[in-house]
Amino acid sequence: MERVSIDEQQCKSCGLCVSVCPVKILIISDRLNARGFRPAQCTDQDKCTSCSSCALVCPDIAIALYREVKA
Amino acid sequence: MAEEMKVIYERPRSWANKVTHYCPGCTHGVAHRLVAELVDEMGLLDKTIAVWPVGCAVLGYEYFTFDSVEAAHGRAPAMATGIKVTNPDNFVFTYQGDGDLASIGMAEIVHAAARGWPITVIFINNGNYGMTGGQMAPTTLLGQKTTTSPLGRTPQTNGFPIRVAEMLAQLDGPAYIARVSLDSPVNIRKAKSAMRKAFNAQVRGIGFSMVECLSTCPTNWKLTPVESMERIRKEVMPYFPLGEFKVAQGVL
Amino acid sequence: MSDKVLMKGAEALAEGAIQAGCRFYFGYPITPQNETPEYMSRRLPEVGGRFVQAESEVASINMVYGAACAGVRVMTSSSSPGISLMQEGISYISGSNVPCVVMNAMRGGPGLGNIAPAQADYFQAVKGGGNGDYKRIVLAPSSIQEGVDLFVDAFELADKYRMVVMVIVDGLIGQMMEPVEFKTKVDVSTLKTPEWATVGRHGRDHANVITSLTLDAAGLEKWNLKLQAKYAQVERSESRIEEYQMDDADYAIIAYGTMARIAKTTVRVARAKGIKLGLLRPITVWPFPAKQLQAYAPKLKGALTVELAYRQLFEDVQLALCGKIPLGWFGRGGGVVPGPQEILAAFEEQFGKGR
Amino acid sequence: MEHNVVIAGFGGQGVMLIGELLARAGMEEGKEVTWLPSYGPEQRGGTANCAVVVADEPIASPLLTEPQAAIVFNRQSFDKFEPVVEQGGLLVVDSTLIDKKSSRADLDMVYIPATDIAMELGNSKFTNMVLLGAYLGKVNPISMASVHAALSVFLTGKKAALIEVNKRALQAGVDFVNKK
Repeated sequence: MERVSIDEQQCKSCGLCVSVCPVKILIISDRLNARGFRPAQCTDQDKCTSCSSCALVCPDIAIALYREVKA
Repeated sequence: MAEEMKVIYERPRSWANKVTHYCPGCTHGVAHRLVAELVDEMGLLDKTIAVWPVGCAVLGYEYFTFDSVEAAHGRAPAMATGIKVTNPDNFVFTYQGDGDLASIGMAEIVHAAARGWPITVIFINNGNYGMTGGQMAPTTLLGQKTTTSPLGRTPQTNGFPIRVAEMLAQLDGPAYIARVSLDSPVNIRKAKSAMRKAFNAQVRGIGFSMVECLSTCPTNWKLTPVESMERIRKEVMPYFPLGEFKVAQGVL
Repeated sequence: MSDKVLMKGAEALAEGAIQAGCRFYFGYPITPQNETPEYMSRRLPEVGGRFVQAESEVASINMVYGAACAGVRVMTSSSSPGISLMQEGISYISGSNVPCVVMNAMRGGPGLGNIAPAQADYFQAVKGGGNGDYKRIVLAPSSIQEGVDLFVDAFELADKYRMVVMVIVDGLIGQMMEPVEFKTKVDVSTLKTPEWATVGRHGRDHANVITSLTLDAAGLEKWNLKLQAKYAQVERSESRIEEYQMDDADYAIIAYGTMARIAKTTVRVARAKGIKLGLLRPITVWPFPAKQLQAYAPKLKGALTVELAYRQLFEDVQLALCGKIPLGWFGRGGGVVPGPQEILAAFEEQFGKGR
Repeated sequence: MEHNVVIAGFGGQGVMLIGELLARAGMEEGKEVTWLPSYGPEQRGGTANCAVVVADEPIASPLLTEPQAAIVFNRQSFDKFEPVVEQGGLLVVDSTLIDKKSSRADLDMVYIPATDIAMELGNSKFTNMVLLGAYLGKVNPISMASVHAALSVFLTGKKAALIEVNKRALQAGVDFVNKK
């Protein structure tokens, strides 16, 4: 399961998450969503540190964050 | 693989999960999200009534799952007063922009603050009238170009920007007044903690509270969302310093 | 002795509102109705209500708007210039379909004018004032007792139709004293919070939203048609008129409020002189009792509209009766109140000696 | 039957009070009454007047443009109301303060040195009661007993001690017009 889950339909491609990610794993994708925006995309789920910066700056509440816990 | 996923961040329950009408990168969405998170975390969903302004947030009620009313331009504090008086146990907040709160609604906000009754105000300061196309606001900085100050705001013709937080903090009525910024993850965290204090000031019955949020308007500022965040830090914060201007006893 | 008490109009009407279940009042001082907020500030806390002195009439009406959204019985009062400032809120309240009561103690205008009795806010009350296609029910008592009784109706009608009900009086009714009896006492504990009210969800499965905003034109037209249907229903059901000495009348005076009361004496004086004059007094000026007026038309040789304004009420009389009977008009403005003889003289000038 | 009267003088002379007393007494008798003050800036410091109607039938106009009677406490009020009292009506004048005589032949005139009489009773403040007494001695819209009963509504607590002297002032007014 993804650590960084981006709701592509909610994303407006503002790029704020890309600018704040300390490990640089977010990019603006080449795809278009249904409303014509190119959504943000995570390039390397395993590198996510769960710092939450992307979710904090996202004005569209498009990002959810998860972390594995050992059972 | 016996691995479970722990939630680090998910959408708040108070959020109606619709795509907002705000422009890409506009920090209205951030302020909305903080409100929704706090309503969830503080268990206020059933008691909340939001009062929405005229301005970009006019459709704010579309995006939340609590009760809402839509005020006339600038009158949200008066309407909130009417609502709070009828049901004092409810949680009542207004959400207002700088034209709404600091221009046409200046009388209403000052007197609501002076009465000091426990209502909470989320004040979005983005230095212009966003919805109507970027005209000059009471908070527009000197030199800032807008559609009604095309050569830049000058004190001779347009007067000076109003520091609302400092002004209201002079009154005895308010319990909590702060200015925060929505420009970065760290400041957004601080903004949320200020809003929590503001909400608490009402929930604990201490008094009136307001959080002024330095916000962006990438479309009318004609900057990218990322550049807009930088502008807050470089140009806006020097005139509108962040901080808590009034913290009454018991606010936490 | 009966249960009558001698009270000033402005105070009696306030008590009437409280007896009608009003528990919230928001207002701003203006002469000649200051006794109303003063009385409310004393009395409302005694009955578990709240009085708030707002920073302006603009704020008052928007506080009323907020309280109205909570589904409580709420009112404000003011006088002409203050009512002008409230038009914004009245339009929003109307557009949002929530109920409230507004009292206007009309005074001389335009502008600051004076504080003498006038009826020059008739158009503002019944035709417009604020923006948009909306109507309010407008009640026009001509005595303190009637005002007190009508306040009960005002709150009932406001709740029933979810609309603004305006009670129009003037300084004369507000400042005079008459014996008054409070016949109806509404038990507020029996008033239920409406299901549409914004009082917090408290377990409700959906959010209530109250707004007058509909961006989509087709949607707003649909909403307007709904409002229009409601107004048509009110016009069919709620118009009221008092008929005084009309059984054998050849002529009628048409007047409302204070002016009607003075014209009643004119009717008595005229009848003593052998003129068969009667009085038709609209109690609701919106909905205007046009049908009731029209029913009298075949029996009448003419009608004189009398008002403390310049051809405002007269316009509605014309709409109802034009071409049916000869119509005359007499009015004084600026706060001048004509006496019964002056009205009779105007009648005789326009209709001869009435024989 | 309808009685109406305008009561006029300076603010502070108790003009409004005797008007209200008359209205209250009428109400105690189960009659229809109205009390209408002139109001506004002129009420503060200047002249004050009120119109009182007492009737058996519902009252039409509370506004008196041609009153049946007027009680005037000062010269300005005399000048304002003497011309408008209806034909054959009554004018009660405090002759201590007003030296003018009416030129109208049709009026029933009472010139009573009300302030002097009040002073004899101990205080010029009772002038209003003396004048009301003179009016009541001439016309009888209500009984003196009802006026006495209404007095006890106004004069309560410490002021209750003043009821007796007010009654004497009323009677002095009645006696003055009856002696004539």
